[in-house]
This record gives sequence, C-alpha cells and structure tokens, in this order.
Amino acid sequence: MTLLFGHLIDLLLAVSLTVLAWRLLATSDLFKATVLFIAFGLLMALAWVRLDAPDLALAEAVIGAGITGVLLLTALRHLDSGARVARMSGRSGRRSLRVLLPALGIMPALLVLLCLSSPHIRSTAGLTASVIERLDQIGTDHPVTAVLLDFRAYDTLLETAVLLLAVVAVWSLHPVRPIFSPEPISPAQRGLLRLLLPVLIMTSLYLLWRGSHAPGGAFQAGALLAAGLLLLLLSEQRLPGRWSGMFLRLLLAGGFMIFLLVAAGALVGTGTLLDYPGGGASWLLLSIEAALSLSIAALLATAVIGGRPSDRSTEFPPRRKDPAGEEG
Amino acid sequence: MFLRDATTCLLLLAAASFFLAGLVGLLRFPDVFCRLHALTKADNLGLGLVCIALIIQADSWHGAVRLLLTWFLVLVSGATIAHLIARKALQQGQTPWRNR
Amino acid sequence: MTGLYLGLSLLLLATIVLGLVRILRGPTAADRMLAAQLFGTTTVAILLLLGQATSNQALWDVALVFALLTAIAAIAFVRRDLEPEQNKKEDGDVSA
Amino acid sequence: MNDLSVYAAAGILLFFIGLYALFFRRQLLRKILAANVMGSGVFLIFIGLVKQPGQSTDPVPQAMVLTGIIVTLCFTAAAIALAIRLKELNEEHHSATRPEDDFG
Repeated sequence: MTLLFGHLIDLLLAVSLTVLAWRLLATSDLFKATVLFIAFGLLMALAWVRLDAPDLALAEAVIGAGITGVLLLTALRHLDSGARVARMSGRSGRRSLRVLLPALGIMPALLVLLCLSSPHIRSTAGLTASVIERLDQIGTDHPVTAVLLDFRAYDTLLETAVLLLAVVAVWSLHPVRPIFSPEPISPAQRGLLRLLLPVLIMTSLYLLWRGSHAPGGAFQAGALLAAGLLLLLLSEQRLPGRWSGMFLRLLLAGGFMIFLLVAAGALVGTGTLLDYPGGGASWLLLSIEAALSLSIAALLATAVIGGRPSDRSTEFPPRRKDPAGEEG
Repeated sequence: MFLRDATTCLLLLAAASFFLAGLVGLLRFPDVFCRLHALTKADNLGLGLVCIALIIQADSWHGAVRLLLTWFLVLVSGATIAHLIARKALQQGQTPWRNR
Repeated sequence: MTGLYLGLSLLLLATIVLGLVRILRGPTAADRMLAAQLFGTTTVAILLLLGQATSNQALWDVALVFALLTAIAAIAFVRRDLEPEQNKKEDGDVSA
Repeated sequence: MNDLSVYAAAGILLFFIGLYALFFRRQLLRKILAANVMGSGVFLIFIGLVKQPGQSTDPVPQAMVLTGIIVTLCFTAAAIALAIRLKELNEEHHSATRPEDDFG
C-alpha cells in the first residue's frame, strides 16, 4: 500500500511537471506563463523531496517559487509586448530550423524508452561512500555541504564569481528604474512584513548553522535573506543613496573576495589552493559561509532589481514619483 | 497508543475533506472574491488540522513548535494576501458577484 | 500510518493538479495568482505529511521556508507596476 | 523498470519541450522560460538517474545541481536585463525610423 502510494505520487508528479512545462511554454499570455512557472517551481520542490534531496528542495523553494517569481513578475511589464523584437529577426532562421523537428520528436522518445527500460544506465557505486568516508577530516557532518565547500570548492568559488558577473552584466546594461508601483501600500502588508521578517532572519541563521550537519547551508540561507530583502523592497524600504556606492559594491564583491582570501591563505599555509588545514576547519567553514550568505543575499537582490544605482543622491532602487491626480 | 493513532486518522480525514472543499471552491465559485474564501478558509483550516494531527504524533516539543510556527505563518500570509488581492481586484474595477 | 500519510499526500497533490485548471482558465490575473497561492498552502501540507511519513525532519524545514515565502510572489503581483500602455493585459487571456 | 526512472524520463521530456520552445517561440521572455525548463529537465535527469531506491542520494550530483540552480537564476536575471535592453533599443530605432510600422 505504502509503496503503491509512493509510486502513484512519483508518477503524478512526473506527468504533471511535463504537462505544466508544455502548457507554460505554449500559452500566448506571458502573465499566465509566469504563474504557471511559479507552480512549476512548487512541483519541482516536491520532486526533489521525493528524490530524497532536501537541499535541492530548499533551494528550489526559495529560488524557484520565490525569487524567480518576483524577478519574472517585475520584468513582465517591460517585456509583455516583446513579440515584435524576435519576430523581425527570427523568421528565416526559424524556417531552416524546421528540419530539426523530427529529431525533436524521435530523440526524446528513444531516450525515455531507454531510461525506463534499462536499469543498467544507472551508476552502481556512486560517490556517496567516498564522501562519507572522508567527512570526519573536513569539519562538517553533512555530505552535501562537505562536497560544496571542500571537494568541489572550486565550483563554489566560481559560482560566487558567476553571481558577481551576472550583477556586473545587469549593471552594465542600464541604470536602475523604479520597479514597483507608486500606489500606497496596504497597512496589512506592513504588518505582515513586521511578522515575517524576524522569523525569516532567524530561519536563515538556522539554515546556515544547520548546514554543517543537515540540509541547509550558505546558498539556501543567502537566498532566503535575499527573499527578505525583496520583501523589504516590496514594502517601499530602500537602500539610502549614500550606501549605494562603495558600501554596496564591497558587500557584493565581499563573498567572492573572502573566499579568494581563504583560498590564498590555504595556499600559503598548506601549499595547495583551497585546501583547508585540518582541525580548525569547522569554525572556518562556518565563518566563510556566513560571509558568503550575506554577499549572496545582496547579489541576488541586486540582480532582481536589475540596473545600476544612478548616483549618491537618490535611493536604490529609486521610488517612482506618484503623479498627483493620476492615481485611481 | 491506539487512541492517538485514531485521533490522527480522524483529523487527517477531516483535513482531506477541507482541502477538497477548497478545491471545489476554487474551481466552482463564480469570481475572485468568492474564490478567496477557498484560499483563506478551507485550505488554512485543512493545514491546521494536518498540523494538529502531526503534533499528536510528534515526539519532541521543538517539532511541535515548528509545526505551529509553520501553520501560523501560512495563516497570517494567507489572510494578508487575500486582503491584498481583493483590494487589487477592486482597484482594477472588478465588481463582486451577486446572486440575482 | 505511513500509508495514510502518503495517501493523503497523493490526494493533496491531485488537488493541486486539478487546481491548475484555474490558472489555465483564469479569467483574470488575480484568479491565476490566487490559485498559485493556494498551491503554496497545499504544498506546505504535503511537505509536512511526507516529512512525517519518511521521518525526515529536514522536510519540515522546507515546509517552514515555503510558509515564509508563500506571500512574496503575491505581494510582487500586487505591487508590480502596470504602465498605462499595458492596460489590456489584465483582462486575461484572449488567444490561448 | 525502476520507480524513480519516471523523474529522469520527465526530465528528458522537459529538456526537449524547452528546446522546442527555445527554437520556435518568438517572445524573448518565453525563450528565457524555456531555457529554465530545460535546466530543470537536466537537473531531474541528473538526480533521477543517480538515486538508488532505499539509499540516500549521492551528495556530489546534489551539490552540482545546487550550483546549477543558482547559476540558472543568474542566467535568468542577466537574460532578462538583456531582453529589456534589446526591446528598448528596438523601440528607439522604430520610433526614429518608421513610426507607422507597428506589428502590435
């Protein structure tokens, strides 16, 4: 009975994910596609839970269902009539792509058959055992955190670099615009914020601390903090102009710089890049992660705001002037 | 032990009926303002029943506190969002449905 | 008991899948957003039940995070700025 | 057949649905969504094939997918900024040259 229900949940999730992806890419209404994408994120989080990957479920919950939703909803107003751009450039190219159509039909069918029929394409051994074996040398009990911060520390280092680069790319494209409507905020929203924000910060700290021995860690904590920053922005809280200069830039680059410093320190200390000295690694990991989280939160929030701060005298992002009389 | 499990069962079944009621409301009610009821009433109550059912089974106080906190957050968010969405819909000129 | 938890999760997942019809049909943007919101609540319930079924406490953390963030998309929806040129959008989907 | 293969199979389908939309849909935001769906598909294949029933999931692919999720978000933010800029430039160009030529 238990097994049957489990199978049915898996099957229903897999089918509805596919149908949802098809619908969200097929509708012509971009707002509908965005809402469907948020629902897609929810179902993906459930799929990660069923696949026994709670770390991924946490990340998907914060990013897929939260931050990406805000990003898409704020981008919609600039892009909703964007069909014109691609239509002019893409017509002849699209016709030549039609030859790919049969391949697009046959390939997935073959692959799905292969995947469902043969158990042999699964890796048999995996790396779980080798990771667990070395856990006690690293200073953390949770395998995923160990992999992220120790075995694959290059990945994590470069990932923060990618985040930083994304913000640099966004900033280089255009100056920031007001992103939310000038309508007055409902007092109920402020009340909700006052309730949610402390719990959100506590939860983020909890995830960070828990990351050393259970699902959680710097990225989830940082993403959750970023969601908190976005909630603040949505309630008309702004970064004062005098902080949008060097302070903001230092915060954005901080995570990457600290990671780099630690890497260099390890190089001096042990002779290998990113090889932490044994023993003291636990508090070291935790403090690196805390700095990373703050920096990641700032990076994600600025990436969603989209646009560089204009000058010191205006807040970041600026408020839209409420033209008197146009309201209503 | 039996009593505990039986209570959990009953509570979960009640929760299921509330979630189903919420679904029916979402699909069958005539306009946004009616459908908001499905969000704020039926589903939040269903979630509350699930939480209570699991609290009965919980073996540690911090598990129970986490469940209650989760329910509380969803309740507060749900109520606020229902208000915000209704306000937005009114601003955009939707008129509430009336049975004529 | 595990069977009951999983069965109820399955039922709740089915309500989400059926509720997708409301996002697909609309008719207004508020309806769609509301439906997505409802899924958030249901997902929290599913996560709690699955966490109990597999006795994996980490899932309750995921549920807590979901509960914290159910509000954010809807607030972004309410607060987003509609420029005057795009007033057609709110009447929902004309050509789906 | 393994019960968790359905996720890998769904991942394959997601990838190809996304690929199709990336080629044949016109709106830029939808192309960005398509790339996101493709990414989710790849992640599902990755974890769906690795997961053995009854064992905990291999931490190495999990860590890689975690990195992937963040990078996808970076991609989305940067791509949206590019799309907005492209649209702005296009509109400037349009209003400067042929204001009557409006595709709607």
